[in-house]
Amino acid sequence: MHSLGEIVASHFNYIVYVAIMMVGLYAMAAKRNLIKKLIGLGIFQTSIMLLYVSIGAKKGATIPILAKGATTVNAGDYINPLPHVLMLTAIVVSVATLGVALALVQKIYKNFKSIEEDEILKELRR
Amino acid sequence: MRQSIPMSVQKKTPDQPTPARKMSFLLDIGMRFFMLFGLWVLLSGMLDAFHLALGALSSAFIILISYSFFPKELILWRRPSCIWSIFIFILWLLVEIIKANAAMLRLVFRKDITAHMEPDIVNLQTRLRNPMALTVFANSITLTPGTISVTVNGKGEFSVHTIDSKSAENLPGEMERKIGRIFGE
Amino acid sequence: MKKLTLAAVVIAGLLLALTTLDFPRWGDPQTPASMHVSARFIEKSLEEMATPNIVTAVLGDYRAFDTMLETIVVFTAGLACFFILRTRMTREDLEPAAPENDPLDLAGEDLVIKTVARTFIPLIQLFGLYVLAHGHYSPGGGFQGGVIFAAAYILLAVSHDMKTALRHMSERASHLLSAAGVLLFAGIGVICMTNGVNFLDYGGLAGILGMSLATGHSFAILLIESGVALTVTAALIMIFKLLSSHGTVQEGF
Amino acid sequence: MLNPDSALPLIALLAPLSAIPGILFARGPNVREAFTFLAGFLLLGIIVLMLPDVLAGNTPEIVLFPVIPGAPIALRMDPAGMLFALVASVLWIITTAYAIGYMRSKQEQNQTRFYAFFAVSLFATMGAAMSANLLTLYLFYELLSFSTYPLVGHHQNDEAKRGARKYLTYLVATSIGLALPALLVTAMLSGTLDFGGAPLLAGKVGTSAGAVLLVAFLLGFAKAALMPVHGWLPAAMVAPTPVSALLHAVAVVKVGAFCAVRVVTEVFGMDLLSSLGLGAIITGLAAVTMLISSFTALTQDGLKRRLAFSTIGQLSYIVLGVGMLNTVAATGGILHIAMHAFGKITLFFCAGAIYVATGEKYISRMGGIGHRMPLTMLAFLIGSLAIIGVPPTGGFLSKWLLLNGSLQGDHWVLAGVLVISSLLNAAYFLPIVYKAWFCPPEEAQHAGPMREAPTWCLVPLLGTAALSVGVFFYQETLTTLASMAARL
Amino acid sequence: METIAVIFILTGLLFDLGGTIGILRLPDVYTRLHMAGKLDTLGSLCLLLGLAVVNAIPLGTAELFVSGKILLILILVFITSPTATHAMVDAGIKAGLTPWRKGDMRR
Amino acid sequence: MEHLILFASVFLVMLMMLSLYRTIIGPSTLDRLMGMNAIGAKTTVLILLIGFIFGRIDMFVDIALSYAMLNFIAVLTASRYFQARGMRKRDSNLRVEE
Amino acid sequence: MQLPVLTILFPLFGAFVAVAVAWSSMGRSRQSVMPIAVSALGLSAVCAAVLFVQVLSTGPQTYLLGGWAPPWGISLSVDPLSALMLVVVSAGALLNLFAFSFTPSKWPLGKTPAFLGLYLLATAGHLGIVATGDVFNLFVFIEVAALSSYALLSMGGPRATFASLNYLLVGSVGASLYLLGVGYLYITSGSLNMLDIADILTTIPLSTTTLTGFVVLMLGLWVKMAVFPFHAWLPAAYSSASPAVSGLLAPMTTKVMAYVIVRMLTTVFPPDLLAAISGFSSMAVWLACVAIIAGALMALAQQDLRRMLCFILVAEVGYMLGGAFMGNATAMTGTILHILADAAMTLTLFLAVGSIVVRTGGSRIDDMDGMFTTMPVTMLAFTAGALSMIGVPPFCGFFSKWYLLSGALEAGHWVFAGSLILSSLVNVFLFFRVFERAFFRKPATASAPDSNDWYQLAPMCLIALLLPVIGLATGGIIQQIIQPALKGVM
Ligand code: NA
Ligand code: NA
Repeated sequence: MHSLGEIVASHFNYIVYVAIMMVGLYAMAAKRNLIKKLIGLGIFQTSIMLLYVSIGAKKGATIPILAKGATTVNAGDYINPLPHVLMLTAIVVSVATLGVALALVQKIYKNFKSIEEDEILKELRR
Repeated sequence: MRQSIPMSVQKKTPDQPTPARKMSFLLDIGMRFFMLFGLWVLLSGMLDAFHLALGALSSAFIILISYSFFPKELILWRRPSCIWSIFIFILWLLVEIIKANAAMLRLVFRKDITAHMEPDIVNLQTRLRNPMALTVFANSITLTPGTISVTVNGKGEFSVHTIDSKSAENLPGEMERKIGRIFGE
Repeated sequence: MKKLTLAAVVIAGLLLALTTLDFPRWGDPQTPASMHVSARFIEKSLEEMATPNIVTAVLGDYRAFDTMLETIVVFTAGLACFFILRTRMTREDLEPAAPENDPLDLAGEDLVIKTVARTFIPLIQLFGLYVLAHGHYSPGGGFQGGVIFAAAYILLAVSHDMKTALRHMSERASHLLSAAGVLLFAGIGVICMTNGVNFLDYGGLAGILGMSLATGHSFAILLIESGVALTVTAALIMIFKLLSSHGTVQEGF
Repeated sequence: MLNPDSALPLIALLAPLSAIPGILFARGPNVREAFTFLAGFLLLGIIVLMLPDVLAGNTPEIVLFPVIPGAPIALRMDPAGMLFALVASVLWIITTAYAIGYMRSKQEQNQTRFYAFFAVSLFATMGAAMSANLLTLYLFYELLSFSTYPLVGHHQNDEAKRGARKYLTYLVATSIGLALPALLVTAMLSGTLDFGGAPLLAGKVGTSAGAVLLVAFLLGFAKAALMPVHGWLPAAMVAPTPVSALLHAVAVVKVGAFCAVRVVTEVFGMDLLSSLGLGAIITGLAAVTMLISSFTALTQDGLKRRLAFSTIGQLSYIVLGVGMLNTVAATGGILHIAMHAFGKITLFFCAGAIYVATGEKYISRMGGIGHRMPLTMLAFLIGSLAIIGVPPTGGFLSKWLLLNGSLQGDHWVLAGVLVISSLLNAAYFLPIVYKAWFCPPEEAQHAGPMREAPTWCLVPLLGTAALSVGVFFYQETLTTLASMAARL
Repeated sequence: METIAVIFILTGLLFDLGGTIGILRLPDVYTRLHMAGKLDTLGSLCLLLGLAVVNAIPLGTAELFVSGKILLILILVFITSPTATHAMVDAGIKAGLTPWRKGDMRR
Repeated sequence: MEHLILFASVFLVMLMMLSLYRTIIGPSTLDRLMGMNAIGAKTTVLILLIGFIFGRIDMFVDIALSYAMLNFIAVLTASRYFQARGMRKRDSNLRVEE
Repeated sequence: MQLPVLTILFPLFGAFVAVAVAWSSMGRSRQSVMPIAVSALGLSAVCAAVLFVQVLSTGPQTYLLGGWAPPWGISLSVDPLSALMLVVVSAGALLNLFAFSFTPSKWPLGKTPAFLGLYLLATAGHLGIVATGDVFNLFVFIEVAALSSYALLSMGGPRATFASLNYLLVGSVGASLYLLGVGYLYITSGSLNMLDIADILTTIPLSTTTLTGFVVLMLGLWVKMAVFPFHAWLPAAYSSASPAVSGLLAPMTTKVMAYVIVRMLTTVFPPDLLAAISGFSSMAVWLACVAIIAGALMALAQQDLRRMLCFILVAEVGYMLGGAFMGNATAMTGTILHILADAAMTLTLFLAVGSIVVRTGGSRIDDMDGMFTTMPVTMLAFTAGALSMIGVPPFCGFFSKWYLLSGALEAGHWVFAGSLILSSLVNVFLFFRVFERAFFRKPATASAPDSNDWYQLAPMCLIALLLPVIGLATGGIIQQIIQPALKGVM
């Protein structure tokens, strides 16, 4: 078996992703401020993007843009473009979601004069 | 971004277009076009027909939608002599900037940092009126020793945040003169 | 309660981290992810669509449908923000009156910022177009170009004010442009269909335009990227206007 | 699939529904009720058309929707179903006539809704009678529960609400909570729910599982009103009398009893039940229900409530008959479906007629009413005799067979129960008749010139009374059907 | 050429270091902005210039184009950086954030 | 030269970490904004340095250019937002500090 | 043929064109937007129906978008089941829109085009989720559907806005978890095409990565489907939204997500996977039991008809979840049947309640007095939906429940069967509580019976009449649609 250190070294990207994800999840679950919740959501989504992008990494490969005048292309020379494509889409989606979320928060603020969940719930129960 | 530019251009020139005005207008556009096109070529680095055509189209398109944004002062062909003034000014400014930064660098590594400073906000009045000149002046103030421009208005009134009492002593002074020379004020 | 949440999150994290030990090592070039589908993208994209930027090739061609939907997501977000936030709809604020004074009046307080913004806006716009047009060769494309273009507009709104910004792009224009972008993208797909091939099969377009297959694909990617850029620009501007003016699309900042 | 012969059950099923468009869109009440009659005669005609075929030992069958493998929605006319369908369709016509008299003279609201749901209920009843499998039977059983709900609650007042609520609670809770699971388990064990083949559970269950299933079925089909799930029946008496008459003397309760018959004959089979020794459960439940309800009936002052408890008891005769697991008793039980129907409907009609004519609901206030409504009380007497089982009424035939069957199976206790119960029947009915005619004038609440209920009320009840007697003399068809059903 | 580049880069790093220490040590946001606005700007300028030179060493057309773009970034930074500083100070004053005076507490 | 580039990158990242202190601690929102701006200015250079490390500076220069632009616009927008909020708060006699 | 993509494209184009037309000539063409939306949905429904017939007669279709063969390109894959789902979604959206097409006057001023655009986008998103054969593309479709749903659901006052944000937070986490699961699958297989992944997974041994991916992906879908305890967003969002919106989304979203789960279980993941983590599937079934009971209990506590329906929906989600994870074909058949049945009966109920809300301004159960008198047609439709929910034959709710119960018995899961029975009984109580008020009490205010707007009542009556028809067609549905989908899997 490999030593723990080696495993951690070769899997650090995954450990980082999990750590970030949990930070985001915690923020979403524990914070009562709606904006902070949104930030938590953003962190959560970012962690998944990190995971994807790190899947695409290849040792000894460069960014997936063919060098000028390249004639023979070897798949090993370029990092995997697919995760980047997917994450570009995911980023756009998360930005769009953020936009809609901010719009909702603004509307909520207009209605309740607060973005604290507890106060809003108190108001709603009345 | 304007939807119907030809109309708005017409609106901006309500007088009858004289031939001279027309000529100057075309030259204006041409200068802008070549400025943008040059920028495109620099950015693109692709000199094939397709990309050059794209560049030409893009430049024209930008002129079409953003005609009104181009500061008139940037059109240098009106007064070629100012190029020399600009050159002088930039050199002078660089020296000043380096001086300023050297002073700041020294300050930063001082132990009793706050003892060597006495921040204040001072007001200035310049004779500059041209917005571009005022802008250059304001940014130059920000870049030079111990001063940051806070508010500027079209009447040439400045307020400046200084880090110690000496910093604002030379203002407006030489800087104003040099900038005035560029913009003919 | 917070401690409980924390404990739950930590436990979930540990579990998740444990499962990642099964993952391939970082940077391993022999993983299924690197070998299976992506290899073809890397090896064939230049030949099939004359596009050195493989990301653009995958985004704009192999997985163009995803990209179309992503554009639609942006379009949806713009529409959604409008639907959620927009208040007080009158005819005037949809089509603001023609400017009486110079819209780019430089006098007043924020002279420096206004002037700098004015200088840079056309340049930023040109750069946006450059990014859009060179997505085939460098990290760019419709989305990035659109964002930069929208940023130029935001710069205008921030350096001047919303009224000035609205004179340069009315609410109506941003709606129309954002719809036009997705229509352009999906329309290209449909035009391909008229040549008897499937939706978004750019070979159909190449046939119509009489281009070689790879050139046709490359050209089609540029077209759809333009659609993406249009929608992204317009929708981001729309969202910005709504959020910064609290839905009135009049003042703000 | 659709040859004209096997289509007959389907046509019979749809006949009651055919009245509904007419009822809903009719211009006036006369036209509306004409449609009901039309449908009734249509139904009866088709049933009669099928009768020779069934008597000849055929069973017209039709598969409508193959919803579940082994349990399609399918119709099948066998002798038991034919007996029930015949009785129900005959009585529907008569009840319609009665309803016209009753509803019009009481000036009831929402008569269109009444007739529409009446037709739907008949549809469900016919479906239950002709069900070719347990699933179809369950389907129509449930439909009947829900379609009679608006009829029970017809008056739309608080009392009606309470009655309807109780009615539905009992019926639906048991059918979903007990019958449906039992149905599912049966389906799982046997793979099919079809009637007409070998009993579904033959050889598939042991004693304890069988007992659980049996109880679940018997109580699950709570329309049979075995105790302790009988409470809905008296509560449902808030309905207008025609509803009580047809539905609670004929359709609803008989569907329950019919289900019990099906459970015994088709699901378990007499052989299985006797080999597992489960007959005692059925007869035990029935006997207890019979006695308790008869005693309870004695204490009731409301005429309709007394009739209701009487019904609970009489339904147990049917269950008891099939529960004794011999052909003779089973024939008696199945025949009692018909015989009790004629008698009990007569009694309900009479109760309604009294109410229409005098507004009287309570037995204690019916002294001397025989002088005022002699024909009605004559019919009441005949109905009572039919229930008690005195010749020459139909009730005698079924009870006789039941008694014979119990003796044949050496069920001495049950024979005793039957006799005691019949005596109790007499005890709670005959005093009414006696009081109606022979109470001392000073105690009589009613006197004076004869003033019967309207003709539309009177003629039907005389008709059913005549039928109660008539079936004694023209018993052959019914008895044949019953014995055919019992032999299956 | 290479030496010039190295000198530029090292100078740039020095200025950046100064700027960072400045924004950490100085007493309020305005004085910190003096550091960020000047030292960081000049630091970036030096670094960019150094990188432009580094890149231009092979002297091919493509490389010169790229160096040109780096110079473009330089010009951009040269103009926008003081503008941003000005904007922040302006915003602070207008929002009512009072400047630190001698003798005040550190903020 | 590679070593210098690498050194410069690491050095810049270190400085960014230090600036992050301002961003997180503040104390005023404007301090955070300034911290962000300082990081952003260094990021522009860092992107170029990464380009050198990857040997694809021709690609990364575009990214750096767009980053510089967007950073400027973002800082401008944020400071305008800060200003607008501060003016609103001042109107309602509230403290500006966080 | 191009039908698979056309089914999705029509509503998409409808949305773009609606927005473009509305803004290209304000005021004048406001009226033309509704016809655009209706015809877009109508065309989509026609395409779906024709596609359904085609697929039934000639077998499943795979549509290669961009002409790229899988696994490189994105493909739509339509089998009888997904074709039927397409019909259900598009026809449901059309009927709902038709039924509420008279309400724009109650919508915010000037927002009708945006509303219709979002409506069409939401529909297209759900259609795409059903049709796509690519796991990542499914994520994007989920987001198209979700974003438009968030916006639509926010219409209906402060409470709706807050509920909608809550939904956004939860829904985004759900979608992200799904995306994470897709990432795990991608790590294992290197592919995004469903069939390709399935092929690869059968050739390699089950790994921790695959199993974790499966679990995470399922968790994500559960959140989107409102499985207890991730259900809280559903009642909040659907009960406060405008009736036209809840009428669209309540029948659609949870069912489409349940369909995705079924699809994943039957086509993507290998059959031995569930056996390898039997603990997970048994947990899922237990969770389903809890969901059913909890949904029923919470429904009991509601004073508002729409909220009550929403909690019943939570219980229904439990039905579908339990059946999907029961592990036998009968239960899976029940789940699929229940997806169809629940879509139809939820649509009926929400259309009816929506009409009540539009007419009376609320849906408090206390305000239901005399509803049978004031809105007889609506209440009849409501009754049909209610009977189906209770599970009365021949309404479709009975037959799906029958299969679910049979499946539970087959698996020996008595608790699940018991929960189903119990929830049916609770449903009786819930609905008859409403009926008693509506039937036995006098209407509070004397008002004319149902309005005569046939376009408001017709969709409701149509779908109510369909309930028994679907039920009686169960045999055909199973034979033609479900058995092919489950062939070789279970
Ligand atoms: Na993109
Ligand atoms: Na239910």
